[in-house]
Amino acid sequence: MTAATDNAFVVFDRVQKSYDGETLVVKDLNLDIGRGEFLTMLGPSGSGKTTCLMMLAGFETATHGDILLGGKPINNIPPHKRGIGMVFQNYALFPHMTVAENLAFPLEVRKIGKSEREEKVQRALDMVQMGAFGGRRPAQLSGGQQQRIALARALVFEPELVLMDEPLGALDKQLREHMQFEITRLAHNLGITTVYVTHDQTEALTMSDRVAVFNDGRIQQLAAPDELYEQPQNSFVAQFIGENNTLMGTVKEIKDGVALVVLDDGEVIDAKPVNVSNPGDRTLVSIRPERVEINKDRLSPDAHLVHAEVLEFIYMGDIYRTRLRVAGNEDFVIKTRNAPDQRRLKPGEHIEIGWLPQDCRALDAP
Amino acid sequence: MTMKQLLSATALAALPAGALFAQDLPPCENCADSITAVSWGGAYQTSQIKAYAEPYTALTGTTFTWDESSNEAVAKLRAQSEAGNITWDLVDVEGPDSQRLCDEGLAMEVDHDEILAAGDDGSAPTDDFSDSVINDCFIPQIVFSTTFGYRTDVSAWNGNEPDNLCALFDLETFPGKRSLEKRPKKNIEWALLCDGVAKDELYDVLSTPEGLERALAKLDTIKSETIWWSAGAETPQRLADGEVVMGSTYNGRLFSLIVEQNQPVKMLWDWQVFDFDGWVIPADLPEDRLNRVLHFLHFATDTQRLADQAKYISYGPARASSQPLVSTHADLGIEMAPHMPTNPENQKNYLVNNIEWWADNQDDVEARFQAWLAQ
Amino acid sequence: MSDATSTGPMLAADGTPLKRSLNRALRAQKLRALMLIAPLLVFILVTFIAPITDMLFRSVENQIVSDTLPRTTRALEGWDHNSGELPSEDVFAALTYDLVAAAERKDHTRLGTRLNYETTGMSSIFRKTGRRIDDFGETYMDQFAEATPDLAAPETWVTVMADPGWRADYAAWEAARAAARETGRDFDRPPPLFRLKNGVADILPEAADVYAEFARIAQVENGDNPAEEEPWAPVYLALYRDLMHVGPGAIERLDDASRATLAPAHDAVAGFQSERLADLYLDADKGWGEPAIWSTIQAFSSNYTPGYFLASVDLRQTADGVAMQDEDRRIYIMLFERTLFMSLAIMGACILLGYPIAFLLANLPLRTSNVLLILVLLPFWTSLLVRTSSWKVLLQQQGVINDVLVWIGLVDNANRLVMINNQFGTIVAMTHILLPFMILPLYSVMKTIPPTYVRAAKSLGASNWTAFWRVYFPQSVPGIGAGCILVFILAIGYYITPELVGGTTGTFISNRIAYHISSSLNWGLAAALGSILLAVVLLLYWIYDRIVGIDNVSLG
Amino acid sequence: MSQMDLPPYATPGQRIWHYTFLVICGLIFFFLIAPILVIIPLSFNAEDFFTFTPKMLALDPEGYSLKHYRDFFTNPSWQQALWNSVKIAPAATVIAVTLGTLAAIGLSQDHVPFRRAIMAILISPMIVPLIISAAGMYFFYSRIGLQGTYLGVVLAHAALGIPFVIITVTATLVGFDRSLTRAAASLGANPVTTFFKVQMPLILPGVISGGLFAFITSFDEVVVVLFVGSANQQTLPWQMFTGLREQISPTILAVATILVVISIALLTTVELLRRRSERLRGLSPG
Repeated sequence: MTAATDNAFVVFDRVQKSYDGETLVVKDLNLDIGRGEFLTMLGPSGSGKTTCLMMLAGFETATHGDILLGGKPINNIPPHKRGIGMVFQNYALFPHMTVAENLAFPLEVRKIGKSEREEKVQRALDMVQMGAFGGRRPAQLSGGQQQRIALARALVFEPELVLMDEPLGALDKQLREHMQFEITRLAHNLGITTVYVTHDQTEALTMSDRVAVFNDGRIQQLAAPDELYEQPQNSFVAQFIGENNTLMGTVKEIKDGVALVVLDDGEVIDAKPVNVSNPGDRTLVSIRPERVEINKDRLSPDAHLVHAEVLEFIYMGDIYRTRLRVAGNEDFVIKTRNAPDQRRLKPGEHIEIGWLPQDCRALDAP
Repeated sequence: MTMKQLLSATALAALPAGALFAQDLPPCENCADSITAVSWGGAYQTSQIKAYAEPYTALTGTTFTWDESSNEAVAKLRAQSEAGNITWDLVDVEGPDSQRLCDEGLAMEVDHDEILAAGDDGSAPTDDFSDSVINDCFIPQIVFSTTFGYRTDVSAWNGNEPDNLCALFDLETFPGKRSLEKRPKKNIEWALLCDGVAKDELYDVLSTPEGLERALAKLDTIKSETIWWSAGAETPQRLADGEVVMGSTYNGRLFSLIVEQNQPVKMLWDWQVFDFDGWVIPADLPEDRLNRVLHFLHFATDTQRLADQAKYISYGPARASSQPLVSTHADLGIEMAPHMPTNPENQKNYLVNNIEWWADNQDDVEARFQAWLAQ
Repeated sequence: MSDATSTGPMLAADGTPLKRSLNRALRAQKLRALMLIAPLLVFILVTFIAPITDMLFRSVENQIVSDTLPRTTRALEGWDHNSGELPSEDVFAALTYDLVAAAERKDHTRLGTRLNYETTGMSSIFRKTGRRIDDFGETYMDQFAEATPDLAAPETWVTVMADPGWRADYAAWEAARAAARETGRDFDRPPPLFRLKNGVADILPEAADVYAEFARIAQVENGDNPAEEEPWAPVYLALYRDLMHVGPGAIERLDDASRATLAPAHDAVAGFQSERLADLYLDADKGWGEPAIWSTIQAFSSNYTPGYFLASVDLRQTADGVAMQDEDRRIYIMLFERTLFMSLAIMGACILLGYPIAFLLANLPLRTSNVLLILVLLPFWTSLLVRTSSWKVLLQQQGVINDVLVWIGLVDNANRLVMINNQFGTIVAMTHILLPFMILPLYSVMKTIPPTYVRAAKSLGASNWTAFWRVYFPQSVPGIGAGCILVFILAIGYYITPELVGGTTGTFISNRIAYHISSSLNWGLAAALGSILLAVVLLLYWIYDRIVGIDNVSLG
Repeated sequence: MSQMDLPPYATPGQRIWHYTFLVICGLIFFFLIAPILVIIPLSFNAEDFFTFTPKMLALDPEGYSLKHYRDFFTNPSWQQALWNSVKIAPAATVIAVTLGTLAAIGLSQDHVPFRRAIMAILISPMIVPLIISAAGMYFFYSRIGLQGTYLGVVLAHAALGIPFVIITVTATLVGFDRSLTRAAASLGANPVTTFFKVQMPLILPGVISGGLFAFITSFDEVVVVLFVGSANQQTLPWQMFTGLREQISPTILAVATILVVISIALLTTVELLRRRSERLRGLSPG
């Protein structure tokens, strides 16, 4: 059993969850979250991430296993005694109360005196720059404003742990980016442990200290954002995080940390073996679009070169996005920076592209 | 409320002869202070309230609750007794129902001479009430009769007016809707009388299977023109509204329609059917309630009180000694005697319900009649 | 799903079956939900479901025959109703004992009424016989009194029959009562109930049985001391029959006091002038000569009977099985048919009137339709009796509608239309009353039909009618279904309105049920009719639940 | 744009049909409303008739009078009936609303075993024909000593009102955002506080309109009270029923008018509540 250290403020210990007794939505989950950490649970819908959050908050009961908070198992503690702040997907602001009443609610149930309550409410409102809105009803606020209030309400009673369940899902892109920044700022300033659930990988990468990628009821990879992006441990993570080109093939041999992969159209490439171990394994080779180079002179000499045919060229402002046919794959995408020296490719053009072997990762075949 | 209090106050003040004071009434020991009485509603119940209940309340302070369920008295008493929870103290029923309640042990048997007041001429209650004491449970109040009323302004009759009962079956001369009771009793007797059966042979004929069918066949001739009533107030109402041109009902109801409400309706006394109506006490009453009821009955059935009732409704008191005291209508001041069913003018042709025959055959005839009605 | 292999139930990480650990986790949750529901569920079960079950039970209950005539039903077991012969004297004797007790308890008229539902005439037979039953056995009473004057004294019977222990108890009780009276205390201890002497029932089975019955009735019903009451005549009949059967040795086995009384009687009975019980019965009512009377008693001697249900569908139970009811008494099938017909007519009228209104409401701008909706909801919220009285006022011959028709000259004053106290009145009034129940579900379904479908149909070239009939109408069918079942369920069980405006031809089966409860007192038949009606309604309820879902009922 | 507007390109036939349809609808509305309204003027009749007298038609003030209302307010049996109704209906409503709301909340939870069957039982008082309910209660309540008591009538009426509470509260709970109660719990409120501070205020419109239905069910109920009640429990509908069965006394029309006014008031209340609840619900996201 893990001790209550800063590295394990929240512990999921072999947690399982089933709703119907037939299928597990969370399978043998083990996860430690450190104090002050901003951890994001990322995954497609139905991957079990929200269930984990709900178990932590106490709204679902683990079918098996323990969840520990500050070293103590909380399985038998009802939600309202857990002292965990939570921001809901739809904000869940009480429509019949004003903003200030919403914020005062957690303080009221904690029997905090009136003056202290008002002071804390005001401070929380100021914190989210909503100081003037205390008398309004939630229905009179915009989505972004409601979001701030929800955040302020989850923080106003100074919980050590805050859970956020896709809190920015309903906002438009700009507002979302702004709020991402606000939330991280607040979380770090206040030193609160945050568990954040989202299916938006950009959000996960920009906000988190660590990201747990969920799929099929399991954590596929738990790592810092850069590591997750740069070094996906399996094909799911590689495909789920960021854009990715994939080529199917078979491992021919592994030697000196380099795998020789025969692609399905017969071409042979070098790749970094990540989770292939034996020759003959089917593999999915992944290369990030921005790591593919079309300027041969920018490539190091040991880079691998592959023939490609341009199928489509899309102008996207800051970058060009080009779709190619590579080794039989017609969805091979490359991204090139919009720079004065950058060529605009034309459909039908035949080019050579290349990449570094360490950028090309041989993963398990899904 | 004020209106009524005023009325009852004047009623009390207006009768020095029969006036009673609290000290004249023997005290009631171990008595409940309220009575739940069951009656028929309408003018009849009002006459009981005026003649018995209000004076009694004035003397003793007893409160009355009235339930207009006499129609369903047998059913409700049976259910109450099955449950062992009798909520009624006093039930006003017709003779045959009292027979049934008595037969089934639902009504209490009483000793009339013991519980009732002697007549003011000194006669013993059983002698004074004589024939109206039809069984051991029945405490008679009135003789009433079921008669016919008809509208006097029916243009389709071409100035004819019915002068005998059989006009009921004469749709040629007297077209229009009839109103008859939704029960076989009286209807089948009338049907047979108009089908040529002599009064003395009525129940003999009815005792044969063909007799009942013959009566129903006669009724068939007017079935399509008949609206059936189950409450005594329906016929007067329909006559007043012009819904029907003639119909049977209790003579008192017609009296108030004709005399009190001045409707263009006349009464047909031909072949009126006499019946007794009176009280029964539910069996197994708790002692205090029983004491109160007996105390009230002693008061309410004395010679004066029964005669008083006739001030409000044209039913004949069941006590012989009350007959001479019947005076004038309380509000209208008219002589009541000519409106009594027992007035010799009115009883040239009359029938008396054969209570025994009906007690024996009620279930059969009722079932057949209801089936006939529904078909 | 991939984990759900073929190796049986899924296991959790610690090896327990997943279902079980899931159940453990859910138990608290379920328990909390049930705790919230439980008070109401118990409440409904006690105040509503139990009464209905209890009433339905009456439709098969038939204890009254075997309770009132225990000896007779037992004695009749051996009688063959097909023989065409009357039962034996033993059966008549058993009936005498039963009837005299029943008449004392005043049960016999009720039994007669019960059996009269099955065979007409029984009520009158039981009444008439009940009046005479006290005298049955009087011949023997007189002859015993002559032969052994002792037997005329009530005290003698107690000596012969009563348990000495009981006599002692009774004496003690009387003493206690006297003492209480003296001191003016309340005394409400009931007297000890009569007990038979040991062995007397072996020797004098019938006499002991009837005397014990007599003694108990004297105590319980009348509050008398058996030692002071003269036994019923049938007790002497029983004694006569016993003494005729017992051998001389039997009397010897009795105690001295009894022997002293009974020995002379035993010697005398052989010389008694006897009389056939059957003749007494036939004299009381010649109906007893009909084997049908006896076979009815026999057929209904069991504690449960299908009789009421058979009667509800115009059949009847005879000793030979089920037969059609006499033609002139068949009304229930007709009443059920009429109930169904009128309910369907009301339902049809509701669709015809409700559909256009719902359509209008669903397709008007919200502001206008909300105002018009109030016109639908106002009748819905108005007292049923108010609406019924309105229709009475409107439909009468001298009512508003006839007045208007006469005034505009459509109808001659002398020939005013008859619109009330018949089916027409019921159908019109109930259509008005139930119309909101059709409009509201229809409206809520129609509101969910997006206008784009009809627009799409029109853009594809459909005429207004085609667009409505092929596109809109099919989508509104679920609303029609919901409304129809709701209206039909409510209509089929209606009571108040048909009672007030239906006359004799416009009434429903409900009115007949009420009639049997409060007027004819045939509660068993009322329960059977009610059961059938309830079954129909529950079937429709089930269908409704299937189609609409009972919690989706909209209440405006 | 409403579907009912007539487009400018409509053919004459379509126009005729359009107006015919509106006329038909108008007639049906007339059929719905007229019977209720017609009794209102009649209740002011100065005569004891139920048709419009010539004086009334001539709008002669002498043709009108308040005497039937006076009778209602001074006649002790009507007053007793009114008083009984006023006593019984609220008591039945309180029972129905309390138990019904709790049960509806229980039923709205996940994992309720036998939910469908329980629901069917709880709704059944609305479905079972009243005469059967009344007969059953009559016999059963007699047996347990409840027949002819206020308690018996109140319990019976509560049972009849419960389905309406269940249905309306369940419907409100369907629209109720579960995350609100979760939010309250996460903010530290215990279940009781959560219920009274968050859930109850929000489902209140549903509870109140369920309560109104239960109230009107009891206030308007006649069959069951005829059987379960006795003389002491005569309610307004009972009094109206016996009156109607025997004669249409104009006093009944006065009572009917009063009841129509009450139902209009109730209807307005419900409409206002519905608007309030839509405002609260409709404007909050999700």
